[in-house]
Amino acid sequence: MMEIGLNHYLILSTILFAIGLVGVMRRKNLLLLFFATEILLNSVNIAFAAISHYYGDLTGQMFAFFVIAIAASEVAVGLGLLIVWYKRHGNIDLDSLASMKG
Amino acid sequence: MEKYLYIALFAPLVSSLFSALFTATPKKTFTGIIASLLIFSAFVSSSILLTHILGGGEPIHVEMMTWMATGDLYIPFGFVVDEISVTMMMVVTLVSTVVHIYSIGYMDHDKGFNRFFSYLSAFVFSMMILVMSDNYAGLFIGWEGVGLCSWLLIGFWFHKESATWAANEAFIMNRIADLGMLVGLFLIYWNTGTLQYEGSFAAFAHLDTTTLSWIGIFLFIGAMGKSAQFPLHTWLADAMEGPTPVSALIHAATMVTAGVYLVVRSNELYSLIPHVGLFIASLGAFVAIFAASMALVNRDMKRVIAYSTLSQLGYMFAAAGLGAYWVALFHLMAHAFFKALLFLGAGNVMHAMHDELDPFKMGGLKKVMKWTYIMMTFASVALAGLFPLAGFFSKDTILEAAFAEHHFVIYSVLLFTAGLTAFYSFRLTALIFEGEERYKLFGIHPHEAYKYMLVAMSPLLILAIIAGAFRTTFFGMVEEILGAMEYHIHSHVTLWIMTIGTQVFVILAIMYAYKKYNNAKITVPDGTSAMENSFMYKLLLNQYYIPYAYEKYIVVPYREMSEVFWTHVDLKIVDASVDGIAGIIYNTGDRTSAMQSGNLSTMLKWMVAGLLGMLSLAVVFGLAVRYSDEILAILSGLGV
Amino acid sequence: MVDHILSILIFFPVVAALFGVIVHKDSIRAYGIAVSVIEFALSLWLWFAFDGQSSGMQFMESIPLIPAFGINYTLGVDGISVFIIILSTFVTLIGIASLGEIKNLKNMIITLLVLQMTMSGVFAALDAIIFYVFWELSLVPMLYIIGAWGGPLRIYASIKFFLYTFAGSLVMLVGMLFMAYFYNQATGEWSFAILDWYRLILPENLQLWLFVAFFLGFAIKVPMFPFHTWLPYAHGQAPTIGSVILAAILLKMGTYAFIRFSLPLFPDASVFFMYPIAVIAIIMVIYTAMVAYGQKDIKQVIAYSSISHMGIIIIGTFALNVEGISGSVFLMLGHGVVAGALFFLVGVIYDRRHTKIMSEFGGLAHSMPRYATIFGVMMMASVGMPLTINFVGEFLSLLGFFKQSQILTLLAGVGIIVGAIYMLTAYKKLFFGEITNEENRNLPDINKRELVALIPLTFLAIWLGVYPKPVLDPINTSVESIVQLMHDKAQTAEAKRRIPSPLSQMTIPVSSIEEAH
Amino acid sequence: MFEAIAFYLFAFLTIAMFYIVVTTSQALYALSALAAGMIFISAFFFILNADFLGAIQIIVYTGAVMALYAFGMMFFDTTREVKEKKGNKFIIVGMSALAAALVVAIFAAPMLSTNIVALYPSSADIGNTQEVGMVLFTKYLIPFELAAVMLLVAMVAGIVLAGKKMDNSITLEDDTNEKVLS
Amino acid sequence: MLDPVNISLESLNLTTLAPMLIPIVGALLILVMDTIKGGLDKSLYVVISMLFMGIDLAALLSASDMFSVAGTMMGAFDVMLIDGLAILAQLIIVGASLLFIPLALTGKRFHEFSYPEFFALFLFMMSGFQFMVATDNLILIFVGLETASLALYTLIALHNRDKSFEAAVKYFTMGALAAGFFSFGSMIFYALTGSVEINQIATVLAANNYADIGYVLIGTVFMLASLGFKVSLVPFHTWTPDVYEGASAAMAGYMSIVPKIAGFIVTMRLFEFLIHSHVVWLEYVLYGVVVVTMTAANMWALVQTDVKRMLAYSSISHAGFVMAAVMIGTTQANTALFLYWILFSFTNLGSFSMLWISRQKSLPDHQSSDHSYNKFAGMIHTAPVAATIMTLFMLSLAGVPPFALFWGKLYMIGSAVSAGYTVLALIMALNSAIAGYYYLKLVVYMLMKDPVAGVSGDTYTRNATLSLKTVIGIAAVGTIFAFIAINPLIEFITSFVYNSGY
Repeated sequence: MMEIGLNHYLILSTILFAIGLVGVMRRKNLLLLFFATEILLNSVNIAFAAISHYYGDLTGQMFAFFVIAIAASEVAVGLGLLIVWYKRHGNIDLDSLASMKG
Repeated sequence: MEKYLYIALFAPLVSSLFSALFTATPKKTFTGIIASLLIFSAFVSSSILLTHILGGGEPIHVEMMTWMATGDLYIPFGFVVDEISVTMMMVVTLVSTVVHIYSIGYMDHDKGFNRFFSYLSAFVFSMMILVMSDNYAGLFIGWEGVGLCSWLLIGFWFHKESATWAANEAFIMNRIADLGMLVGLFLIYWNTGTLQYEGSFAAFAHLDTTTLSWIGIFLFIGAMGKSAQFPLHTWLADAMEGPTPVSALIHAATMVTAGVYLVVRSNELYSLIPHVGLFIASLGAFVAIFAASMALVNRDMKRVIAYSTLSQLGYMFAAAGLGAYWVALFHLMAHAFFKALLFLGAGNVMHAMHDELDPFKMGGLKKVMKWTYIMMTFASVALAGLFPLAGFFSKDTILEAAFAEHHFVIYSVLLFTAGLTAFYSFRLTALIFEGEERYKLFGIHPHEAYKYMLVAMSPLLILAIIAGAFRTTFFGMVEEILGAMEYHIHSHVTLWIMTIGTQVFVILAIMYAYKKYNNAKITVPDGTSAMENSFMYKLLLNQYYIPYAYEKYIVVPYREMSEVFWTHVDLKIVDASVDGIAGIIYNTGDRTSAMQSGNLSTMLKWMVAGLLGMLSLAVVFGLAVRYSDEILAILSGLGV
Repeated sequence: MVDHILSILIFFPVVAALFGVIVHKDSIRAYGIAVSVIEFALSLWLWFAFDGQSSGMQFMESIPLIPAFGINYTLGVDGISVFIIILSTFVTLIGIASLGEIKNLKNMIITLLVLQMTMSGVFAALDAIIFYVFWELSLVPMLYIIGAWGGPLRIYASIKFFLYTFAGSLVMLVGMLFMAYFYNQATGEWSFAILDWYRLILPENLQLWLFVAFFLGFAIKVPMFPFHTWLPYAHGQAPTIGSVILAAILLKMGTYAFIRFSLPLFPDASVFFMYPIAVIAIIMVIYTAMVAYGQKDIKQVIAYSSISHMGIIIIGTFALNVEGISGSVFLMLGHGVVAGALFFLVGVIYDRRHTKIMSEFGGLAHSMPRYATIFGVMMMASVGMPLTINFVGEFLSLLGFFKQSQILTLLAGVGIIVGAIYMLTAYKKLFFGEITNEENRNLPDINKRELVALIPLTFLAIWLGVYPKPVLDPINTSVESIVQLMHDKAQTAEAKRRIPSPLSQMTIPVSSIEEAH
Repeated sequence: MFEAIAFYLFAFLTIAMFYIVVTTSQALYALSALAAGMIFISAFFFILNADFLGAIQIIVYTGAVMALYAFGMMFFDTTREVKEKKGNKFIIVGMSALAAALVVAIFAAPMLSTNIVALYPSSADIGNTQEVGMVLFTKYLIPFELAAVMLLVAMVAGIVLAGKKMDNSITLEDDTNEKVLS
Repeated sequence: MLDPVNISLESLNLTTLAPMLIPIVGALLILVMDTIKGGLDKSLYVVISMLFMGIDLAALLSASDMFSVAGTMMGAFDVMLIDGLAILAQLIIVGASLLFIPLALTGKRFHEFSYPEFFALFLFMMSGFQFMVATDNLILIFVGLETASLALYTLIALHNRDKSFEAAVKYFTMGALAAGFFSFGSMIFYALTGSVEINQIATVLAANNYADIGYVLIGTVFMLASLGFKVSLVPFHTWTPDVYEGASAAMAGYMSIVPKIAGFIVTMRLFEFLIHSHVVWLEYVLYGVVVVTMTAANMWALVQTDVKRMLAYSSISHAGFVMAAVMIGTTQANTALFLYWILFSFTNLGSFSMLWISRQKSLPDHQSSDHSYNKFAGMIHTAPVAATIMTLFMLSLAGVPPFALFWGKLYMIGSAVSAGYTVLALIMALNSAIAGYYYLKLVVYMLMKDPVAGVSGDTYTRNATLSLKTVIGIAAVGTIFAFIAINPLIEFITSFVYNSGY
């Protein structure tokens, strides 16, 4: 228990990922929804770093690095989209995105 | 000789096609004349062929061309003129010549004059094919061809509902029998490898009795239809809706006897299976009395004669079934003459009475229609079988044959029927020609038929009288081919007693008929007399309720079943299940497309759900793999 | 040129159709007739050049199309297919020649020419995939014909027609792929050539499965009970020309395919399924005849009667002997002529009265005697009157099957009775009796344009009934080789027995005669 | 021992922070909690000797990303309480429960792969940043460059989307009289 | 201290990078040009894009020549992997892009084409997809995927109307979730094997004899979820219809082809070794997913009222069809995958282009979507040629021979049959039959219904220009005469796929 192994990190990562999932499912505000997706990516990063550490291999860190880059890019595009939407509709409520269905 | 064969065969066809050219035009008398001439030429050719055969000439056999040939099957258009077919050809061409000429007068005022001759000649052609073919398939062509012409001619007055109904009935009933015949043909082919008479007859000798019996039975089923034997007899009476010359030619003299011809032609088969023959004979005897009984009370002149025909066909089958093929054929010939005469006479009466058919509405016509009276009386006498007319010789021989073969039941039935025959024949004559002139009540002014019609009928009259004289010649001719034998009653005394007894019985019947119907008290029945209300009378008048039963238990259920099959089975089950499958697919799509609510949150949930679903599967599988040993242990512990 | 006559036959109409697009619509009828006359002449030439004594495929052409997957553009005809091709060109010709004044005539003629291509293609194809291509492609023009010129329910009918057939043939396609796969397993090469497949002897259980797969495709096309319900709709809604071609040619694709594929490829399975299929065929014969009797619409009567007749064709096919198969092939032609003519005839009154309900008519024989005559001839041909074309086929089919089962043949034979019942009844309703509906009193009799279509058909119906030899002989030759092939390929003793070799003489009389002496 | 305490402490903190992110109805709380969570995550990186990553995490996330979000939040005026319609709680709760169960099931068992050979082994005597640089500019040069392109894409995309030109949609303009190219 | 690293330039094999770099250069050039002189006409950018795509194509062709001589090439520190799959997929990507980009030259003006950035982003996206297929390194795949996706979201949104924003947001959000799945999946594989290269992963797993099968499955699940989103497998497909509807028809057509082929390549690389190692679980799950995808998407397509949405569902169904090839995993199946997709590209691009040329700017009366079925009613009367061509595409999609897609289906079902997947083959066949209905529905509307009042022939070609017509012509010719090209295609693809070890 006190010896922190890889599994601890993995479990932590998974828990955080699950929290992210809950957020993704639960959030109706797009901005807050994007927060949840950040949680997803971050949770994975912990795991990558941990594996990298325990295997003594740098690839995991590399992956985490790129994940961070991706997360940053996503934010830019995502916010851009939100801005456009907000300009037109004055809200970023997810439920307002329902003109197409069936 | 072959050219005469071809003339005899194709002259009617030419005649038919020629008349057909004018079907769309108004009446042209010359079509009738030319048709009659062509048929007459066929008659002449047949006569020449007859002389050839009578003179001991070889049977003529020609093979015109191949019809169907595939696999081992080979069917040519082959024709044979031998003793049997030449007899039939004579009967057919003679009667049809007479009927053609007669029809020129009879159909005088009909719009469909030209059409009529076309049909009539087509019928003759079909009949010629039927009797001249050298194989069963060719016979079947003629068989169906006469059926077609019969349909056309019964329904000739197609504006009449009853006529067209009767035409269809006749056709369909015949089809039922034709199926039997087809099956017979199939049996012959697969057991003998050929449908030629020669080849199959040769092979019959080597087949086992069961097979032969089946062949015999199925062929006879075919014959039953064409010859209107019970239970397929109802169409014949209804067929009287057609013009009377048609009834004379088709439904008395020729087509209906095709069944007899078939049995006679297949004598080599039937002589191998006497038990089937006995059945045929018994059925024939039954039909003889059965039909005669219906003739007793019927109030339709033509129907009475039709029942009489039926009854006489029963005689023929009785003879053929008992192996007396030549007798059957002889009776067929004789019957053709006097029955055609009887019908044509009836036609005259109808013409005179403006298509009135109820003899009770006639009476005393002998004054205006003397020649018709004479002809019909002679014909009736011949029918009744009085010496020395044709009917005596042929019918009496049948009785003798039955007696000689020790089939006493058949004999008695036939004997009794002879009495009935005499009774109804003279009931009819008496009602029509004797007694009060009841037609006056209905304002009808009867007149005798055209002269040439009467002249045309005269050969029949003569033959009805003298045909009996040909008995010996005929016997000599067909002896070889039909394996014919004279029937000898063991003692002359018995023979004499029988003959005279029969004659007396018949004469008594005639006298009773005259007594009963030749008096002034006869009125048009109105359904009030005690006799008319008796059970028997009603039974007979309604033809034993057989047509009624057919209608109620076959026709109506068939129609209803068809409706049900269509509206319920086809539309509601078969089609609906096809549409149902499509509908299920469509509706599933329709309902589940709600999954696509367009809401992003739902979409995300679906993604997560998909992930979790697969994860659960993976975990279950992973655990199962990891603990597979334990699971196996548990399962084996449970005894699985 | 004669070496490529089949390709020319197939592609000439479609090329002509493409050029037809630029023809002005006033002249399109003449153009269509000209093209179809040439096509018909080509097909007659095919007949002329055809060697009736040879049992093999003739005018073979082969161009590699997808050699990597064993698909080649292979064509060829034998006695079985050559006449159906001729019939198809003939029906197209008279169909175009007798087209009435319809809207979008140009589209119709172009569509018909495309349809002609697919029809020739199906019957000339000797490669399963090429066969399938034309088979499926034929649906499209027909879909358009029904859907664009049909009655009020035309869209439903056309979609039903298309999808039903499409679904069935996709299953068949899977079967074909399996067949090719087995060929690949056996020889190491891919091939979809039918003649190659003929050489393949499959184990019986595989045969059964493949037979079923092919059967679905064919049975729906034929159409066999209970897959037949698209047909009444298709016929009921289709314009006259559509019904004519559908009945005369398209339905024959199914029965033809049975003979081309199912029998020679799966002889053991054919024997195995003979009885079930015969029972289905008998249901088709009797049941649909009864349904036909219950109809109120004359066209539906004829539509159901088609199904009934197809039952007899199936029976003949599954007789598995030369007599039966020859008969069924001949009956395909016969039914093509007769059903085609009957649909033409229905079209005639429909053009005049715009109704097909029988109770609207009655007594037409008074006002339209010539029409009644031709109808009568065709009706008699339809009920199988001897000396008409249908009799030969029906007789031989039933005769053939009689060898396999007497009882079932007897039941199938009931078809000639029930067939007469609905046909005569319908005829009576249309033509007999007094004229009850005043509108019928002055209907013009059949006109020249209609006679153009009907006279040749009537002539054919009788000519081939009286003298079927020129057609029956080549059919017989080819059928014999197919039956021989089946006999040789059959593995089970039962199948060997059921499929007699046409080369051996009929044994029964000979042996029994010898025994007797 | 220190490591364990640190792990549990930060694990608790991150979970708590992220829990707040997904549950709070105050956007501002969520933003703050997210930022805090990210910083706590960087702590793990430091624990795990991934110093470079930790630095990047703080700079990129808490510096750049959070700044962007903060800007966005101001723009969207979501500082007030976020009203979220309550969806079907049952589904979410159910799925979360399932997820939790799966997590336990999955990671209850240890991973068996022990014989992993490090492809790019980290060595104790070199600084983490140097190591990372070494790998990044050899092996992962191409992904790195592509990441640069990706950022460029994101930048262009952001600019274009948020640009003024988007305000008037040509797509929706009616241009019936427009010259037709053909 | 670190030793200096000496790397020879040859060992980097930089030619492997050429096909991806060319579009990047093109994109940069466009950006630079715009900076120097704004307001240039879109046709210029279209031509420049095409030019670079042409060069790209040439580079790919030379790469394919090299491949056929030298086999699989690795490059750039073994990150790049140029094998047959990579080349084929890139050919499809570049080819489809080449056909797509002229669709920008519309008769009407649309918002997105007024941006030079549109073309730059487009080229970036292409390059992203090219990277994605030309590597087996999960990191590069991920980065390539995101590059392409981010560009794609923007391209959709640039159409600039509510529906396209909605589409972009939906796509983006779900894409972010899928990215999370992808990284989690990669993490598990990394945890299992210490590597993020698929080859290496396979080797290590095989060496361990799949001892951690449970974890492998978990990783697989996440990967499947993520890639399933990309290639739109049920239940990860939900974005597809909405995004297709929201995007311009041209974009939708493009999306139905290019991102998916990239997804399929990754799927093949990742899953086929698992299937070949008899991970039966994956096989079963894929089987289920494939069947559900084909069938359910077909059913939903049945009930659509808008042609574009119908085509969206239909492309989901087609994706399921193709996914079956991945599951079957034989060389023939993989060949079938490419063959199918090439043929599908022609047909689908053609049909979406037909929608594109009939695009009106404002919605017609009583219609809630751009391309409702009703719009096409009676088209044969008003625009016969267009109707005929559209019919052609529909028939091809339905798999009516001899049009393009029939051959794809034939070969695909054939590969299923050859691999013993009888039931699957039947399901595929029956699904094609179901699909027939909705394609036919459009045909029925066009050919058999009467035109809606007030619709004239140019309704359907209002957006048409020569370049659009050319694209449609190419697609039509490709669809009709596909049968000529099938054999060379099969041989070409088979040699490439086979030599890549698939």
